[in-house]
Amino acid sequence: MTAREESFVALSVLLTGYDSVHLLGTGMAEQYLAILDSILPTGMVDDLLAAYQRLPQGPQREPAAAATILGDAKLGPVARNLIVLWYCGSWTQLPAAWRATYGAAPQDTTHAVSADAYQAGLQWLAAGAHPAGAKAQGYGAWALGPEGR
Amino acid sequence: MDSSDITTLEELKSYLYSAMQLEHATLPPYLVALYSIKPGTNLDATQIIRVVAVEEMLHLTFAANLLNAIGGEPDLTVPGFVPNFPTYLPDGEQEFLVHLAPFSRQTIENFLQIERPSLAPSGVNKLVARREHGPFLHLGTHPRQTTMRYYSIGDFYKAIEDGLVYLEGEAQKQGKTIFTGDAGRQITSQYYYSGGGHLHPVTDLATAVTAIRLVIEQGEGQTATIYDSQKELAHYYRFDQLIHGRYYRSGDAIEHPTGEPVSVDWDAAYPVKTDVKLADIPAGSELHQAAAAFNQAYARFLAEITEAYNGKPHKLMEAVAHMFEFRNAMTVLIRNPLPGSNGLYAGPTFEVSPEAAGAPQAGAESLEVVA
Amino acid sequence: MTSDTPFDAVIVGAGVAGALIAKQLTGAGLRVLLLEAGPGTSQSFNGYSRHLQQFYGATSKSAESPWPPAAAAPQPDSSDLRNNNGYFVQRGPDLYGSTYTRTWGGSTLHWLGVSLRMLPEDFRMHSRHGVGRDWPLGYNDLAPFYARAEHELGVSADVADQRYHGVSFAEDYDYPMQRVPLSYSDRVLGAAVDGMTVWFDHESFDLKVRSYPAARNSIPRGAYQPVGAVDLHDDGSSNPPLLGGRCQGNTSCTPICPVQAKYNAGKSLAQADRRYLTMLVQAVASKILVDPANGGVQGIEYKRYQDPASTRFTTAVAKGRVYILTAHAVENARLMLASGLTGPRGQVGQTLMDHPALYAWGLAPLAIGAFRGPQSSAGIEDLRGGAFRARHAAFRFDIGNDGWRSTTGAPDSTVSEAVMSQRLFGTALRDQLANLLSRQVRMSLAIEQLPDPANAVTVDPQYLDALGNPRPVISYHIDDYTKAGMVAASGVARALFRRAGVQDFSESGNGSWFPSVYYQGREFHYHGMGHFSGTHAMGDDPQQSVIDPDQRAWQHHNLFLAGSGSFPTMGTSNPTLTLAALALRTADHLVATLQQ
Amino acid sequence: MISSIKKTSLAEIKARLEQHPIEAVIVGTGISGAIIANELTKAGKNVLLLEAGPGTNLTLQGYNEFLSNFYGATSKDNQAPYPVNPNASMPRSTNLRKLQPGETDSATYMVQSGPYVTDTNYTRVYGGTTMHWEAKTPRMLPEDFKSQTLFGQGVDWPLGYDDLEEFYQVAEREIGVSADVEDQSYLGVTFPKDYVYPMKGLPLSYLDQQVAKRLDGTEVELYGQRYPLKIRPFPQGRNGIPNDKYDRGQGYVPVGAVSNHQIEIGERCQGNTNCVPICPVQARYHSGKTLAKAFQRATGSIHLLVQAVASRVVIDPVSGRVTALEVKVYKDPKSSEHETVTIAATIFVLASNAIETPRLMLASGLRSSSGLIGRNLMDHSYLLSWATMPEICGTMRGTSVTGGIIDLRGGAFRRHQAAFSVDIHNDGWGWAVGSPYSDLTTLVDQYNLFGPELRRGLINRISSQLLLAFMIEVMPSESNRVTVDPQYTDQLGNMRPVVSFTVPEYTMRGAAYAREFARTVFARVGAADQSRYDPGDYGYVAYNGQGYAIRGGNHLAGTHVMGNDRNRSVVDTNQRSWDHPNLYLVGGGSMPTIGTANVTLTLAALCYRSARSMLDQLQ
Amino acid sequence: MSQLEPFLAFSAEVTAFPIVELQGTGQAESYLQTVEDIVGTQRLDRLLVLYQSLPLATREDIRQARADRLRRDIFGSDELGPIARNIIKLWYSGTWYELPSAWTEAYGPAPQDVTFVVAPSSYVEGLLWTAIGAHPAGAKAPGYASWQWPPHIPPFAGDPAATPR
Repeated sequence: MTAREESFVALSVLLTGYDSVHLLGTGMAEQYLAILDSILPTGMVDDLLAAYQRLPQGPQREPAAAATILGDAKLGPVARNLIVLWYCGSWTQLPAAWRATYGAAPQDTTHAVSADAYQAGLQWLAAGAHPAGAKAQGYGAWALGPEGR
Repeated sequence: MDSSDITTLEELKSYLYSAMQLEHATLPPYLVALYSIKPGTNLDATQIIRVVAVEEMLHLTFAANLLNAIGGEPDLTVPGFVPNFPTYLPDGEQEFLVHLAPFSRQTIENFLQIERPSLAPSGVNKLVARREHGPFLHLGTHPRQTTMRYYSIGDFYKAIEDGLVYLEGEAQKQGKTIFTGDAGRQITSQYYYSGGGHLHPVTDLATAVTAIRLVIEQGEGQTATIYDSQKELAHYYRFDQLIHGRYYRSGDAIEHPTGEPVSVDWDAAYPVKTDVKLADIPAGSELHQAAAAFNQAYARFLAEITEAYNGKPHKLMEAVAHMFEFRNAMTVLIRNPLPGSNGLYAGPTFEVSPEAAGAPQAGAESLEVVA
Repeated sequence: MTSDTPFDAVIVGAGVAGALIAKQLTGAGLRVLLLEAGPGTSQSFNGYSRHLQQFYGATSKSAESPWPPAAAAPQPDSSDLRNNNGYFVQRGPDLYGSTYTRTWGGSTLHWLGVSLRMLPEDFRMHSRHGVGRDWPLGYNDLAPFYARAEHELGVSADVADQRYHGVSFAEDYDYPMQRVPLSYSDRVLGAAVDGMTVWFDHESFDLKVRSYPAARNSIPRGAYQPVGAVDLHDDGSSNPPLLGGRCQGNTSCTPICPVQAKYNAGKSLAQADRRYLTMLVQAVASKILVDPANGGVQGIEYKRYQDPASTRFTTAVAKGRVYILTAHAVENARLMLASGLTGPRGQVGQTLMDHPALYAWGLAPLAIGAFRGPQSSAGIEDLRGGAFRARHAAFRFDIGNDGWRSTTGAPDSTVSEAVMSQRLFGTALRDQLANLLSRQVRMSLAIEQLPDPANAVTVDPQYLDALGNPRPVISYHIDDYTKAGMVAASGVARALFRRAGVQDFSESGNGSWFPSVYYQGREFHYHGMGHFSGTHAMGDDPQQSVIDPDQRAWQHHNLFLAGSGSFPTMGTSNPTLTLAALALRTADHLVATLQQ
Repeated sequence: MISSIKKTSLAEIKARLEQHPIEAVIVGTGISGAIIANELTKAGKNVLLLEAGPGTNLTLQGYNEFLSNFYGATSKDNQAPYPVNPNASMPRSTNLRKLQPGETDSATYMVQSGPYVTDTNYTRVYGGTTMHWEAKTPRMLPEDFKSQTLFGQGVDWPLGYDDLEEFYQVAEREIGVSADVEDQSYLGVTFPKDYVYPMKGLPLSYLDQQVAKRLDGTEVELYGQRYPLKIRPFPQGRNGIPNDKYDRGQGYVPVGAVSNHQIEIGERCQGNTNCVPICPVQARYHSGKTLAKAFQRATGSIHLLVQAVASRVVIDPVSGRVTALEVKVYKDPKSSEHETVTIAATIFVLASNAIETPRLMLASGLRSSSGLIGRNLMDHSYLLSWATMPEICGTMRGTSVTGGIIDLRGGAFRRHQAAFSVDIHNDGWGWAVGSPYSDLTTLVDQYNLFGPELRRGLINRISSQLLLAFMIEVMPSESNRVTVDPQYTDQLGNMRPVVSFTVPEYTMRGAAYAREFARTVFARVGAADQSRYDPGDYGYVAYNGQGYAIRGGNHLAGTHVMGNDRNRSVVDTNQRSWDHPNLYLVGGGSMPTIGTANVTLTLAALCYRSARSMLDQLQ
Repeated sequence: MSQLEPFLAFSAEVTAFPIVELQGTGQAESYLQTVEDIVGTQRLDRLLVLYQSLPLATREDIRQARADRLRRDIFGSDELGPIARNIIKLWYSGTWYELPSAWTEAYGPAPQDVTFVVAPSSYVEGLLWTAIGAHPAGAKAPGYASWQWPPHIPPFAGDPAATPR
């Protein structure tokens, strides 16, 4: 894995709340980074990664992330899209104001990334379930209590 | 030299400690009476008692400022600082007990006794023999001569004023001063809740004397007039308005208020059991727990004030906010029927023991909010 | 009867009715031509898997998402309701909320698999409750066919659960497979609901969360052999199923069962005798050719297209001794009307019905494990019958296992709300999702609807599809009988949530895009259940009905209209099992007459 | 303070009128009337004050009745404490409804002729709207006085910041403003060297601090310029800690509750979280405090006639001077029985507010030669955005508002879109959705909670509420106006105000940006946006495909605008009518624009300025 | 007076405020009176008798059973549920909320059944404010500058946040 990819995964860990083992386990990391690269203006992914690198350690880390990444007019919508990408496997069109300011790529439409991405969505993991229509838990498993997260 | 005279700095400090004890002791009775009034009734009485109680807090703080000014260390957590009610307070002529009791004519008359204006006739020894009163605490007694007491609270404060003048005079002769306390320990109006501009720091003899005179005036008043120098009605006359059912106006003669009528509904109060004790409340009951919790919180409050008086004046603002919370805790107790007492109600017992306060230093910390 | 055509029967539509009839007729050695308007891509396992991938990759996971229509055989789509510009021409006043699938296997590809029998009282609505009309058949007439249909569809249930409101079974009968286990959330809800009593006037009903008969493979009883996934090839060969012997809990019955553990019509077609069956896919029936002298059908004109993306076609005529329309309640009526056949007193297309349904949804007090199991495994059936039906509709509840997917688009919408609106990220986000998603509860409240001639499918030459076939024009309204049922049903749902301590979010659907009706000052958002019926109702009286009890058109001696369009009323049962029973009954009739 | 305010009976007034000519009649006891009355009596002038309400709150008992009304009211709206009085009605927000295009709703006192329905209101009782004001007292920015020159928007004032500065100081003293100069020196607002406010600033609420912790220092970009953000305290007309540096070290003595006997409350705010609709202890300024001083000083030369509704301004057609005022004096709020009296005086001061003053003028047939009476009605448009904070912040405590964001009150972007000031509300989502009651009913009735889950649910739901109220600038537009119509009258037969208002595009651009800005703030503090605007809301305004619920701000202005040109204004810079030399129209109505400052402080400053001119005229 | 004790016991459980604090509002009698006046003594009796018949919660499993029964038999009842919910709202806000129209249709209207604040003092004594560590707007002010400190949210028995489940 390149340093850039490592940095991307580390950012994703912060944003999604899942550790890198989980994220890499989906097999989607490279693809998601590529999506960001293809949709965002040149250099913006690196801006995002740089902003991540600048975050302080310790208890101020989360508030700082909230302020300098999620709260940033440019990076915030991108970061939120990345979270949704991880959780749902789909890309959401960036807000109109963002598109007007920073330029819209033609690929920036709301779309499901791929069949794999759908099945890799973290939302199912969070729910203690499985993607509807895939990774079934087996006959009768539904009669047992859920094991969350 | 009169036997009442103060001649040493230590003596002055113990007088001032007694003064704090005295000022504080009036608070519980006033508060119980105030909060026993049923909501929405007796609006005038509510205002009158509330204002007096607030001023007693002011006097307490003045006493702390005086003590701090001469290098003392106010401590409200000393065992016995809070009296065990009923208790005796000194008055001019006759002995009487001060009770924790609900709002009633009798209770207001009790308050009038507390605030009765009186000074010893000139030339008379201000100390009079004290009768033995059993286990009750005595306030306003002479610190050195425990068998004697002051003729009145006014005399007691007058003795302090004389002591201040005397001791500072002696000190000045040697190029020194008794006002050696850290000015940063003074509580100023910034930190005191009500009445902008009333509270001033005590840093020298002049400010000390001003403070003492204000306490005397606001409290018992001067015999000659019903208004103090700030054109405010003295406590005695404020209560007196409730008895007469009429407000005083400027120019009124003592005992003859001619202002607007004051409507008093003596029955519109919860019949709190007089001088209720924890022991009166069934052990283990929720009510018992609530009453004990109140005492505990009150002890912590005193610890917090002590902290404020000892170099952290900003803590007073927080303490005052907690005092507002006691108001709510007190009203809760007052509105709970007291089991097995024929229709009487519970109330705060003010039984504050060191144990209840927890470890002495833990006071402020344990008030950390639960958020 | 002698044969002057190569086929004994021409069947239009490869859905459940057509498949069952084809299987029965070919089994009897009768030659069958089956025309299917849509493509046959779901016949092979690989083709079916591509549909599954299509679903995975779809941005909207709607009921139609795995099954996109061919340009030449368009179909309604649930998103059409947002702006009313789809295949249906909706004339209102209310919107008809349901959809169906025009492809090989029909709507059973995306059905839920609920296989309820109708109640005995459902067949006698007019006699018993003074509303609607009676069937020319009774429960007892259909009971043997129900049993056979349950066998054909592979229904999992325990008879012990299904005896209520007069539903009876032969003494030694039980379903071919054991009931599908109740989900954990059913059991939690059941613990709160069971024993709850509802009063309608002076009649009380004890509610119970119970498993319903489902056409999904579970544990077989006795010697029953469940039928798994279909794998038919163009050369006519077929592989034994590798999958689908048992439900795995994919929580995806609608829109697609990944393993085909749930019945679809392809399974019956795979069992048809291929020696006697000719299947033409991508063949859209466009006109019924009738002999004006005696009303007899002379052939069915159809348009065949080669490319599902294109609308180029060739026209041909299919001929047989008899003609059986099993295209769908709407498509049957549409084809008749497009051919100028309006039936006795113009009844073709009239009395269109559905089960308008409400959603009730909320958050359970504890995690109940949403998004697991079959899409739904239990319901509440106790209010399907009762004296109250004289005044308002009966209803049944389906309890979902898929969280708020149907109502809000969860879990995606839950994620989106948390990220985009609430601006959560990291562990706070994960905690919130874990907490919210696993507690989501949803019920569908399916409400009975009465036959009303004003609710109708018609055609209008100004509205044509790409092949020039007229599109269905739908007039529809929901009457007070059904609306009063909505009031009752939502009241029960609310009470039920209260007992279970479920935080009720149903009211927050007020901004929903689902169509709504107003009643007693309240707004009800409803959706369709896909339960089209009534468009060619059967009866004893040739003047008062379109077909006879054998589903033969009164006016055309060799034309059969089969499917839920034949229902005079539909009670509260999901219609598939009943239409399957009717199809088997008609098949018996056809075998008996055609073999003469 | 102990006050000796007395109502004077109509009979006494009549008797006095025969003996002593009245020098000034003032209509209205709100802050404008009070300041002018106080200034005139200082100079020994003979003043008659008219109040439309019954003046029950002159006594502490009466004031407490208002408080009790509020406690007992089912709807705790702005007017909850103030009884319905058909003889002096006031707008109430509780029965507004959305209008169809072209529709007029006369079901409420203030007739809404649309298209926008405003819930703006004012109070017709003794003390006027200062009885329910929130008491925020920011000064206008220097650039606010020149918005036409600087931004090509609105009009310039005939006065500048420097002309008003000394009067701002006087007004701050009278109102008793608590603030710290270092917090209030921004965007060109300057103070004389060594100036301090009478009292120190009120502390920011815990909620403000939690927001500030994460927001301070971040920036937003707008039309190419970056604006750093900071949570700042607002200046407040509310007693805090007196600043001993005030008045060159003289200090400041706060004015507490006004009463007819000693009560000693209100010298300092207690945090009742109830500035609007009524401060229980009178720690917040109301104009009764100013009037108490006037009556204290000059018992014989100032008189108050209550239940007196001015109904006609009588003009001498030759000179244009006002010869008299017709006043309907009613006996009982419940009955229309009244006596009409005619009162002559040397000068006449209409100080009833920016709706009632033009209403009286128009009802008297006085449209002003510029035709601008009643036109250019302005009010701040409020847009609310609400969210849940990530932790418990102790919402529902403190004064209504302690802090907010003022960084976008000014800047070059005002060429394109309206400026705004942002309040952080300490009372949660109350204004937006009726919290905390709506939270209680949702949790109990809909979420089916009880017991500990309910109690915890309430804590989590209420104590972390954050509401940002955007007070958005509105520029003058002649079509936004107050008129009268003989078909709409009140119980006394006086014509009611008819309001037509469209939220201007310039304001809506600001609103649309405000919504985005709110999202940015929420993202930075980690708050979850919960805002929803219902298309059925009476104040719903659609703009660029989005909808917003816009609320009125009770900051009424512009209806008798001041200016240097008599053809383009109604009053001169002394608020004297161009047409009627002995008539003054005072108050917010004189303001040509309102910027993003709550109007009270500025209109008070104007009244001090005008009082000098009146005294000159009375010499 | 006979009803007061069970009324308070029920109220304490459903509001999660101990009886001492309920009594401490001084509103107990007037709330009981309000409920009786509007829904009738007999119906309230039924609710309280049903309440008293619930299993006593001494162990964790029984506690859950008790909560379930309370939910099912009282809060889930068409007749008693709306009353129980109204009692909660009464204590928390001092306001009687008009019963749902479905209830009124089924069990008959009461003339006093309109939304109203029971008394000015009941507004002031609403437990809502105590629960969130605040004070009723316009009353029981907490003192100057108190708002700058974090709220004191009183702990209470059974707080789900204190005892994670």
